[in-house]
Amino acid sequence: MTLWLMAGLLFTPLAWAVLTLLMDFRKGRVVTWLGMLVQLLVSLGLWAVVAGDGGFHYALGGWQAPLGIELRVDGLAVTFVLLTALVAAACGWHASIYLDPAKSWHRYFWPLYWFLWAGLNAVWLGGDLFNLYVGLELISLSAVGLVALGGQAAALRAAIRYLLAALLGSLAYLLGVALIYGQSGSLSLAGIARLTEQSGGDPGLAFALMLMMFGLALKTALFPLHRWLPPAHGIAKSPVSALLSALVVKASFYIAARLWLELGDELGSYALAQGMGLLGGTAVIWGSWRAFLQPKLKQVVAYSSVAQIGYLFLLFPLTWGASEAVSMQAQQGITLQVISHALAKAAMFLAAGNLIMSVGSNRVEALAGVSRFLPFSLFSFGLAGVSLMGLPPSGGFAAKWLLLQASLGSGQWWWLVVLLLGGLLSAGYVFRIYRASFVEDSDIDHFYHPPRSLEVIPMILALLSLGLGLAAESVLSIMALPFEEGGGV
Amino acid sequence: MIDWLVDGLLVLAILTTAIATLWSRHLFRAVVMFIAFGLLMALAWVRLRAPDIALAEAAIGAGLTGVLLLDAARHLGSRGMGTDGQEDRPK
Amino acid sequence: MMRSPGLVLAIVGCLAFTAGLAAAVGHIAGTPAPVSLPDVVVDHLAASGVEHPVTAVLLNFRSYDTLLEIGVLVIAGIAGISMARTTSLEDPELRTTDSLLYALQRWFVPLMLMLAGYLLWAGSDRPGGAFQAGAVLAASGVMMRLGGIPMEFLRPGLLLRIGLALGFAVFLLVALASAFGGEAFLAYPKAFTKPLIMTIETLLTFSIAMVLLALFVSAPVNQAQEPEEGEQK
Amino acid sequence: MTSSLLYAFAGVALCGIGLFGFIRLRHLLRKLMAFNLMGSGVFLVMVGLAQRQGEPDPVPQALVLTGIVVAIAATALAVVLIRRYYHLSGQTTLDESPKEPSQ
Repeated sequence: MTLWLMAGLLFTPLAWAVLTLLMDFRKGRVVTWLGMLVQLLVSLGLWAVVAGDGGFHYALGGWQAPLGIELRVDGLAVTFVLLTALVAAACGWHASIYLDPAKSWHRYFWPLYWFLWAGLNAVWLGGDLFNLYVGLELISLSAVGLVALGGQAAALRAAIRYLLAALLGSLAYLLGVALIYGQSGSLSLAGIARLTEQSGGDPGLAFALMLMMFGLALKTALFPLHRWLPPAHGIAKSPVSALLSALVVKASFYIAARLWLELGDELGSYALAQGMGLLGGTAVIWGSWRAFLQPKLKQVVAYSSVAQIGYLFLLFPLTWGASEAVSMQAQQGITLQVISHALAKAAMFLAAGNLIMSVGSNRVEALAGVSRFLPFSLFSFGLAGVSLMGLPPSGGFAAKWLLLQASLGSGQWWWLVVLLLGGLLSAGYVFRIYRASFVEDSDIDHFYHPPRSLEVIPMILALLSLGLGLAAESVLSIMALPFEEGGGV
Repeated sequence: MIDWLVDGLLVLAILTTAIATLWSRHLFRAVVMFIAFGLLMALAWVRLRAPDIALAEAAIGAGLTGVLLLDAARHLGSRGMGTDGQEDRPK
Repeated sequence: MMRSPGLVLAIVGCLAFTAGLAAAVGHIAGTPAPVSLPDVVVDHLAASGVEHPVTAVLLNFRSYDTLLEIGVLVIAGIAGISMARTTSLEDPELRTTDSLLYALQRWFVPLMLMLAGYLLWAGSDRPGGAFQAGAVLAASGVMMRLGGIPMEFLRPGLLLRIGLALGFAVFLLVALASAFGGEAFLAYPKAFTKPLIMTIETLLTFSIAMVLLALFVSAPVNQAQEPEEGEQK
Repeated sequence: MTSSLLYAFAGVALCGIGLFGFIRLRHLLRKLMAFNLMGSGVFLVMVGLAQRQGEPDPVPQALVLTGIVVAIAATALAVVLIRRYYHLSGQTTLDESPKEPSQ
């Protein structure tokens, strides 16, 4: 059973990429719906298997690490696989209605979309450092292709900038891998973690870890390396922006977090941990402030991503040298933040796409009067905003509550400032959109009405993000499952 | 001893062509330097006893990338001198 | 020349990076690696179906990397042709009258095709393999194109897309079949390992060449707008 | 010190040169070439460091082959994007305002 689920999980996105490449947009859409269903069922099945029996290593090609590549199928990985299935299916569904089938280049949306999904799954499950590099490149290149789709000058500019940043980030990561391989002779993360635990810290490896952290932070758009993100996420088509903000930036962060949790104790340092946290905290405040100032709706949402990504980097100071309990709280808080931000930000971008489609302009002022015509999408936008602000009972609230406890538990009270100020500032930019859309003296009285299904999708995502706070316990329980040790000598 | 001499000269040549690639005044010459760099890299791989990579580097690194960049350099240089004037700017 | 603070920062940053990296390499070079992977590879070489260790690593031990890597190549090809707005590949500008190029093409192209064939065949027991052969094949295609040979199959149509994906699709099918027939995704059945690897390599050569050629062809931009196939003017 | 290690240090230098070029050069094709130089540097470190005892190691060699293919894919895609961008905007850099060449 597990064998079938794993094969299905790895095979479906790649196979669907090939299938949809051979079709035009309309046929590709129908085939994609089928693929989403398969992928959702397989992800759900795997989640249930892991929830029931615990995690395991999966040796590809039957070759054990370090010779072969082993996948690490644990609670966290399958949670993210399931999250990806949910969000990607929602974005794909939205795209299948949102994108114009008459434009010939939109046929290439589907294969790129499926390759992106395949890359994400490869990263969540990856347990081999070089394989993670290839997975990252799979994600980056398909994401760049999606941003550039359509080929207008501004989109190309954003895509080139994105591509260059992503390539530099991957190269820094790969250089770290080269050093680690030179030192330990292995590429399996589990094996390397065991080796460093035995031999203790090593300056060469510590430098490698720093290089990898730099590369991954660049790909995650951590302040001050964030400048490629707003143009790319702002200019892409809304379903693409949703995918990029909700999932793609999380992939590189996920690798950074995995490396940190496995190797950070031996190879990290207090300065590195605090430095990452400081940059994250600055990102929260700077990103929120910039979001507040943006004249364009999608730029507001994109800068909000820069801010929300900042919270994730609090993982580093909150787990370094902390007690088991505090570290666990921080990890749980970050996991919830990843999930709730993914759901909320996807909802926000999709709703923003609907609003832009409705008023025919991407400027915030142009939203005047939209509250009368499109209350449903505006409401989804607001609900997602509630989660970003961290108000109860949203997932964002549960996440920040855990982070708050971890900050107090480890005696690092200064992160409270970030948590509180970030919430207030995000309230600022969400209410700014609301105020603009409730302005009554609008001279436009004609609004285009997007199909109802386009409005339903962001609503579902926003409600999930809101409800996550109530189900936080059960979502997090799978993380604490036993994991089959061994593998990766 | 002679081995060290060969390796040392090769490394020196690689670094020189690398610098020449980035800071040649003319884009076209830079690309030619890049191709030369690729061929020297292929030699370096032979010295590192990695003939597979040497073949790939010669075919892909020097050959295809070179042609791709040459074609692009010709195109980007054809409509006037670009707008940033990186090439035609006096030093 | 103006010395901006940015330049100073970049110089200092790059020097610090280089020095740190050199120190790390120097430090690591002084320590023996705890795991010797080459020995493990040699131990399992007999079971890999090929005699050349690099090919064994690429197409058997770490075949998942290779599968995803071909995926990366296909993505680049897709993104590239999604930008292409070429009318016909018989671009008059490209039809050269250069007699040197003509002679080169006359003699070189068959030679290069033979070289590609040799590299592919050699891959199982000595240096060579799908990547090198595919690159040489693509290079001969580039030459043919520079010589003005039309090569209609490179138009962004169904045929091109099949060509792009063929090697990848077959690789994927083998992976899936091995998952259902055997023990794991990508675990080839013992008896068929060598023929399977050879089949995959042959088709990969073809597809790698197609992707690289498609990217070369879609790079030039011209004004012409032409509806793709399946669309009416 | 073996000759493999010499190449590893050459790779270190290439990484430094490439990084500096990548940051400072503004012409997109030059940036792309700087990226490729840096990539070659990383590959040299990977193989040179792993083979410091002098014996060839097929694993990093295979990784570098994979890396070269990924690099050409990225380079070729970047060239397509850059050429189309130039065609549409007439620019060869990402600068906001195409005046005032500094450096």
